Amino acid sequence: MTQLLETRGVGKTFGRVTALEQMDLVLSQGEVLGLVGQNGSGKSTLLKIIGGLVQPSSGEMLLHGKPVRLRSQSDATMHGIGMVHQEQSLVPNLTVAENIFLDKPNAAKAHGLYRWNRLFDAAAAQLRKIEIDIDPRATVEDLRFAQRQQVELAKVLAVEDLVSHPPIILFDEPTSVLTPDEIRLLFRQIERLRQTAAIVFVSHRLDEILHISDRAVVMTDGCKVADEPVTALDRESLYRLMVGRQRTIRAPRAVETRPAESLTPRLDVTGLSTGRQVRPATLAVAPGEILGLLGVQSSGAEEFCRALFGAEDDVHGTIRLNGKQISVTSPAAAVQAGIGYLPANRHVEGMLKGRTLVENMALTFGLDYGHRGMIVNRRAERRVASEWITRLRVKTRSADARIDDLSGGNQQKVVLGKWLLSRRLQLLLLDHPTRGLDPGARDDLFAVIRSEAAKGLSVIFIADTIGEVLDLSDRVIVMRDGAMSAEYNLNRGDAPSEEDLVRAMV
Amino acid sequence: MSQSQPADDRTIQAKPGFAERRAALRRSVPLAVLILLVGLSAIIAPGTLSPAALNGFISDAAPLMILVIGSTIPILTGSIDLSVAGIASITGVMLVVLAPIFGPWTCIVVILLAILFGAFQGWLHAWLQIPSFITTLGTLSMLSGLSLLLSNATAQPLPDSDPIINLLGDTSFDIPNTGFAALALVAVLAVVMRYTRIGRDLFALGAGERAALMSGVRTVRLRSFAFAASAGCAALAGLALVSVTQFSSPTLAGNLLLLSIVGVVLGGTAISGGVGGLWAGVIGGLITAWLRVATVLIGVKPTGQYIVFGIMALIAVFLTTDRTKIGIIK
Amino acid sequence: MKLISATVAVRSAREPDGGVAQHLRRWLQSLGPLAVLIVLLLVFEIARHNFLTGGNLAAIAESAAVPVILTTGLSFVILLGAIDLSMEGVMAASSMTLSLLCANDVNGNHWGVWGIAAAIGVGLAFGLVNGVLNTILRMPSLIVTLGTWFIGLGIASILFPAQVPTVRDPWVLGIAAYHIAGLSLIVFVALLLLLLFHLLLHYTHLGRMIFAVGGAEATLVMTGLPVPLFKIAAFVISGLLAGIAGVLLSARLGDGNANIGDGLLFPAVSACVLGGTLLSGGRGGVLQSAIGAVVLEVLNNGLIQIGAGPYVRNIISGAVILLVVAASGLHLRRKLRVVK
Amino acid sequence: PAKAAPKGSLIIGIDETASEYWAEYTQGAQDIANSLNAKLIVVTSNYQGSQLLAQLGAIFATGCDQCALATDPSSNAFVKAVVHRSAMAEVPIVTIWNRPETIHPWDTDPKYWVAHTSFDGVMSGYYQAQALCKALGGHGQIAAIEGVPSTPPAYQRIAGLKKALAECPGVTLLDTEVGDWQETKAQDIARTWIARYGSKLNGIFASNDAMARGAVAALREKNLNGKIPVTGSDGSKVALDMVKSGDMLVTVWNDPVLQGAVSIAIAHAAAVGDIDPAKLSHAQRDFYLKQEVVDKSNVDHFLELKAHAPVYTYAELKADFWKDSAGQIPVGANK
Ligand SMILES: Nc1ncnc2c1ncn2[C@@H]1O[C@H](COP(=O)(O)OP(=O)(O)OP(=O)(O)O)[C@@H](O)[C@H]1O
Ligand SMILES: Nc1ncnc2c1ncn2[C@@H]1O[C@H](COP(=O)(O)OP(=O)(O)OP(=O)(O)O)[C@@H](O)[C@H]1O
Ligand SMILES: [Mg+2]
Ligand SMILES: [Mg+2]
Repeated sequence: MTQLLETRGVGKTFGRVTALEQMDLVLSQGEVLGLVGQNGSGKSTLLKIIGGLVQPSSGEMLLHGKPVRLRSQSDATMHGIGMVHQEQSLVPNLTVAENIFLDKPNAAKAHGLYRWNRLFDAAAAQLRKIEIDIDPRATVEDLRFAQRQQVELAKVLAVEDLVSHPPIILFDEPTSVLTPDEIRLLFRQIERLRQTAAIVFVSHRLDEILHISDRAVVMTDGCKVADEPVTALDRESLYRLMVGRQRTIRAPRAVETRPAESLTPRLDVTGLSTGRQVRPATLAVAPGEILGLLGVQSSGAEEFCRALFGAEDDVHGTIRLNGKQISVTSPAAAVQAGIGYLPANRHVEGMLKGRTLVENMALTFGLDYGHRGMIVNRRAERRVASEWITRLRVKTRSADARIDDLSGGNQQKVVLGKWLLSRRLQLLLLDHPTRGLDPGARDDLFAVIRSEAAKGLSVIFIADTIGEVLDLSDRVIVMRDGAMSAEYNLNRGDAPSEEDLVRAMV
Repeated sequence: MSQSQPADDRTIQAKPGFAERRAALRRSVPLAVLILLVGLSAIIAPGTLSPAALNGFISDAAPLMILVIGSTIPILTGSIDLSVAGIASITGVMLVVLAPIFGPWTCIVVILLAILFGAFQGWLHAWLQIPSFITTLGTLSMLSGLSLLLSNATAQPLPDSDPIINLLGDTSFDIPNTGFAALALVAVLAVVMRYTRIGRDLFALGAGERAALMSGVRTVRLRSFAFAASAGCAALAGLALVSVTQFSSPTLAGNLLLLSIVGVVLGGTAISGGVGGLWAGVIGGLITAWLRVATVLIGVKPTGQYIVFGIMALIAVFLTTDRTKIGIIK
Repeated sequence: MKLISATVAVRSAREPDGGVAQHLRRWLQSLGPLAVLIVLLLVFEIARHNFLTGGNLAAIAESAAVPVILTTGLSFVILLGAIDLSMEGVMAASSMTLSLLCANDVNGNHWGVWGIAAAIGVGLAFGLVNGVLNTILRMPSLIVTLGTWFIGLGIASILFPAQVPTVRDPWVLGIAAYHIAGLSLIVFVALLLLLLFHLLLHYTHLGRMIFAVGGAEATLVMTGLPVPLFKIAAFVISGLLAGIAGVLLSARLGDGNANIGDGLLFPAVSACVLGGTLLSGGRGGVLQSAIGAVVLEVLNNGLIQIGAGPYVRNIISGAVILLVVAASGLHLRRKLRVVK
Repeated sequence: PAKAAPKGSLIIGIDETASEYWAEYTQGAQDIANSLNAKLIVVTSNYQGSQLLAQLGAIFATGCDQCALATDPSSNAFVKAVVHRSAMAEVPIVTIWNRPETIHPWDTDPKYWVAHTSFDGVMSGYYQAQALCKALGGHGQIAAIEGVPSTPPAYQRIAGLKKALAECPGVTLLDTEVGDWQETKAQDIARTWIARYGSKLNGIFASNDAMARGAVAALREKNLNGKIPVTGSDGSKVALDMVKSGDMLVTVWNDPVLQGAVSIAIAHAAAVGDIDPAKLSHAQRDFYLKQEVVDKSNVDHFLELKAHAPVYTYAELKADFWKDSAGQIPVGANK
């Protein structure tokens, strides 16, 4: 195996935060490197340094044995380094072809003039290379999410043609937003590239790491703590290396503690449908119950939750909360009724950017801690928010830090804290709550949700993986094409196998 | 969870960090600029700080300040209200038109009408999802046409017995009452902004509208409130203006629109929303009012007044804009 | 691959269908303003039978020429998601420069074509200053261009000699006086500029990148593209075209006038939005904006023709702008849509 | 730069700087200042009354001994406030152009509002329309471009036009549009008319010279300049040139230099006690200045006057401030 890239003692500090320390890493041709670590351990920072997006504070990088300084992403591209971001980095109002060549020179746009047909042809060739059928003339924002993800991939893989030597491709949590089919496609590309390129693959799903990588590197607090071939690892050992403690196995909750059969259900939905997706759906959730919703993309699970939260247009059907019919015309109305929603897209729908943790957490229910629920009491809000920050183990410098400065997993915990802060929350809808969370943080999160449920909070939960659903839920409902296709009550020992669930989903 | 880790590395510091202290410093820049300006003018023209001069300044600055405070509120949410000067102008016209009907209550009625109008236009903008810039540009055009139509394009004397106008035009403790009106307005709005959910929601809307919406903020209602507040302030500014002129005119507030935008920005409120506040509006209004007369104070030739005003405004904005909180500057 | 199939996907709730329908809808949407234009023409023709005469259409073309140039320039800045308010000041400064440098009745200058170049250069310089202040000093464009608006007016009033400078330069006057097919050169200059800048926007790297900045500025910065240059270029184009507009208006008037741009800014902004060049950036283009400008001129001309007084005209045109913008955005209304 | 206004300063308030009219007005005031060895302070309102008020406030802030103010209050609405502000500072004031019908120097702050002076807009409009009537041989159709409607000269001049047309029944008014005193707006309006009325349009009445220039420019686009008569008012240099070249029929000579000199001189006289406002007659406190019609026959005289304006001195004017008065402003003129 030829060595392509080496980092020597690379470090990065942001103000007083050390994101990365003394990182020595070697990337070789023909190898997939799996990178794991807790939230905020510096994985993204490392990738961004290699990808030219961030300048290291110390250390050096060697490309083919020669030191390099990468000044920008396009600089890295010119050196054959491509990076797939978790958040898509396409320009929505440009065409597919332009996006593919955004960071690369091409004869079709030499001298600053566009020869559109040649550009489209070149893009079509790139798309063909990875067997994708997308019109290079299409505007990116007109594409479906999955198609956009494919364009993103095509854009990165086009660096292959740019350099004569093997390219380096970096993937930062690419799978957390993909469907099984898309993941399969991605892995096929990785398999194809494996021979000719060096690949770094970041994921919080240890199974994926074990499946696709040749070597796993574990990071903690900006340092490398392990670097081993995956053959020497299994899920448990990887988890231990990462989290530094034993994995908690789901303790099946005693059936009798569940008030599942109480007379009035917490939530009772009949004939709920949206203009877009959900066929009339009918279900009930008991107080303190955790209901898992499963379904492939466009199964309607997400629309169902958003409809319950008043965030969908054209919603029909009746919703009863604690037996009383409510009209959820807007998120505000839902909140009023005691329904909370943790969005899948926290950057846009969850966080108030540029605001502190306290401000974020106190936004919705802070007033409950005020005088007579009318007048704001900042001190009380701050105290409660701080309590939750501790309880959720948010890794932060201070409760007054800006939420933007937290790593993704910690941001998610803050957004969750906004809802848990409430004293009158009846129902919490969790839309892919573990997205981007490291396994340890996920366990923390599950523990908190379980304890809140034990106090009577009802939860509807759309999971990232089937494993999660089985881990957390009392009951699982599988959705397909906007309708419910199967139901399993886990507490009754009615545990389905993963195969059963997959069959019900597709 | 039984094996919970010691939370040593995750403890929360209570002490404000370097970043917070720097932010606090940044926030005080507009005030520093104001003090600097006042200090300079006191050196250049010592008489400017005499009580009589200050009173004159207050009575000239009050309408502008009220307008700036009002405009700040929609801007905090990331919208903009271009109709404020139009509302201020039509206020005077309505006062004359409605006086025969409502007698001593005319001012109240006019302010309520303005608030209603503002709420309606905020609703129009938020519910129909038309950009505020174009909504209020459209209503500005309609308002100016309407006030010309209603007044037949002439200046008319106010009914001289209107109690509120007389009150505003009067002085207490030798200080113009319009100054007190501005203060009272700030006090009321400050309480609303600081101690009710409205203030918090306004800032949330400016910081990230989708996130605010998904956190239960009633955006349409809130926008209506924001525009109602700015229209109400504009009407009050109009009343303050006519209490000085004693005449109404369809073009009374003329170019105060541009000055009010300058004022909002000079106070440190970000045009993109989410950053700033009422206090910023007060300071911005005062700086702008001062800039407006600065050219005369320092004796700039009349032909140079525009340029000097433009350059001074740019320098002041350069000093007072807090760029750290705004990612992309449009 | 069992374990992989065990993942469940996440999507943002609203997804475009990505099919032909989407393209069709987008295409139809861009025709909306054109439809408004046709409807207006028909309405006025029905109301007054001699509306669609060659003479009146030529009059509309003459009135629309300069607004079209202004919206073309402004569109570049609006595509960025920024705004340029300085055009009235720029036109004042460029008009004064032109009338004092070309042959005139106030001083002995007769720079001829160089005078025209200098006046356009003034516009360019304003654009450059706007762009630099906005991108390098990181000041919001709204306030920067508000400041330079005042500065432009100020330059005009400093330059203003004791009396209105009348232009005597035959070249300058010729721009307005020379007619082809009943239309002055100004109309053809406007069409030429429109075409030129349309091509620039669609067939050059610069144009496409200006378009892209409005779509995803952060992405472009991250990619390492020289975004500040693109932004400055957009402001320069806007200033340049405002400078040209100042020259053309002076040529048409035959003198230098510090109020030459009065009242042109807000209609220009409205025209852009009417045409579909949204203030949020990244949408529309110069052709769309130009249609918006023509719509406003037709409206104005038509309202004069049917004898609506100036006040009523204000009310009606405000209402029409609101109606059209509301109607054209109605199908986009969503609970979660953010419009500022 | 001097800050506190020195004793005996003359202050004038003008609407804009980039205008021939206001430059000449300033020149007249400057002549008086020179003859008195006094300082002339110029404030510019840019047609914004609130701006004028604020700037005057800044000047008065430092106190102003024996100062005098002559200003256009920018619109009727601000007259009372400007007068009052001046009175508070004990500075005698003479207003020009704008005065609401209901208030006069003798009934509003009479001690400090010395006088108001203007040009007779009705007369001006009347002269222009008469000339049009004559040029059209008593038959034809004309259209009129009005100034900013809320200003007295704007509606007065249109009133004068109507008065003249009543005496000239063969000429009818096709259309009236508001051009806001602006050249470019007038040009657009005239262009629209030419397209709409074609040969039906026989003459254009513009309420001032700037708008007349705009109308002529629009006619020039169709090579109609000189063929369709255009009238204006003010007597600006360009208008005189156009009268001479035949592009314009007539303009009305309002002498801004004289206006500047007379208005500030009267204010100064009151400031130093040369006149006592209380002893002045109504005709002396609210008067028109003379104006004259300029047509091809006498245009050379006025061009000469333009090139070599007389230099006014305070001593000279003091002999009789009202030498060039055209009489008291009649009741109802500012309605
Ligand atoms: N621009 C920045 N400013 C301040 N702190 C930063 C910045 N970027 C990263 N950090 C900090 O550096 C640390 C490492 O962050 P990084 O994003 O690399 O973690 P990660 O391993 O990718 O986490 P996750 O698993 O959540 O994606 C975190 O503590 C983060 O808060
Ligand atoms: N320009 C910036 N200024 C401040 N902080 C930044 C900046 N860019 C990134 N960060 C911070 O760096 C950290 C890493 O960002 P990144 O986008 O990699 O998210 P992440 O931790 O990987 O989360 P996710 O799992 O959602 O991807 C976050 O804490 C983010 O807030
Ligand atoms: Mg990361
Ligand atoms: Mg992450």
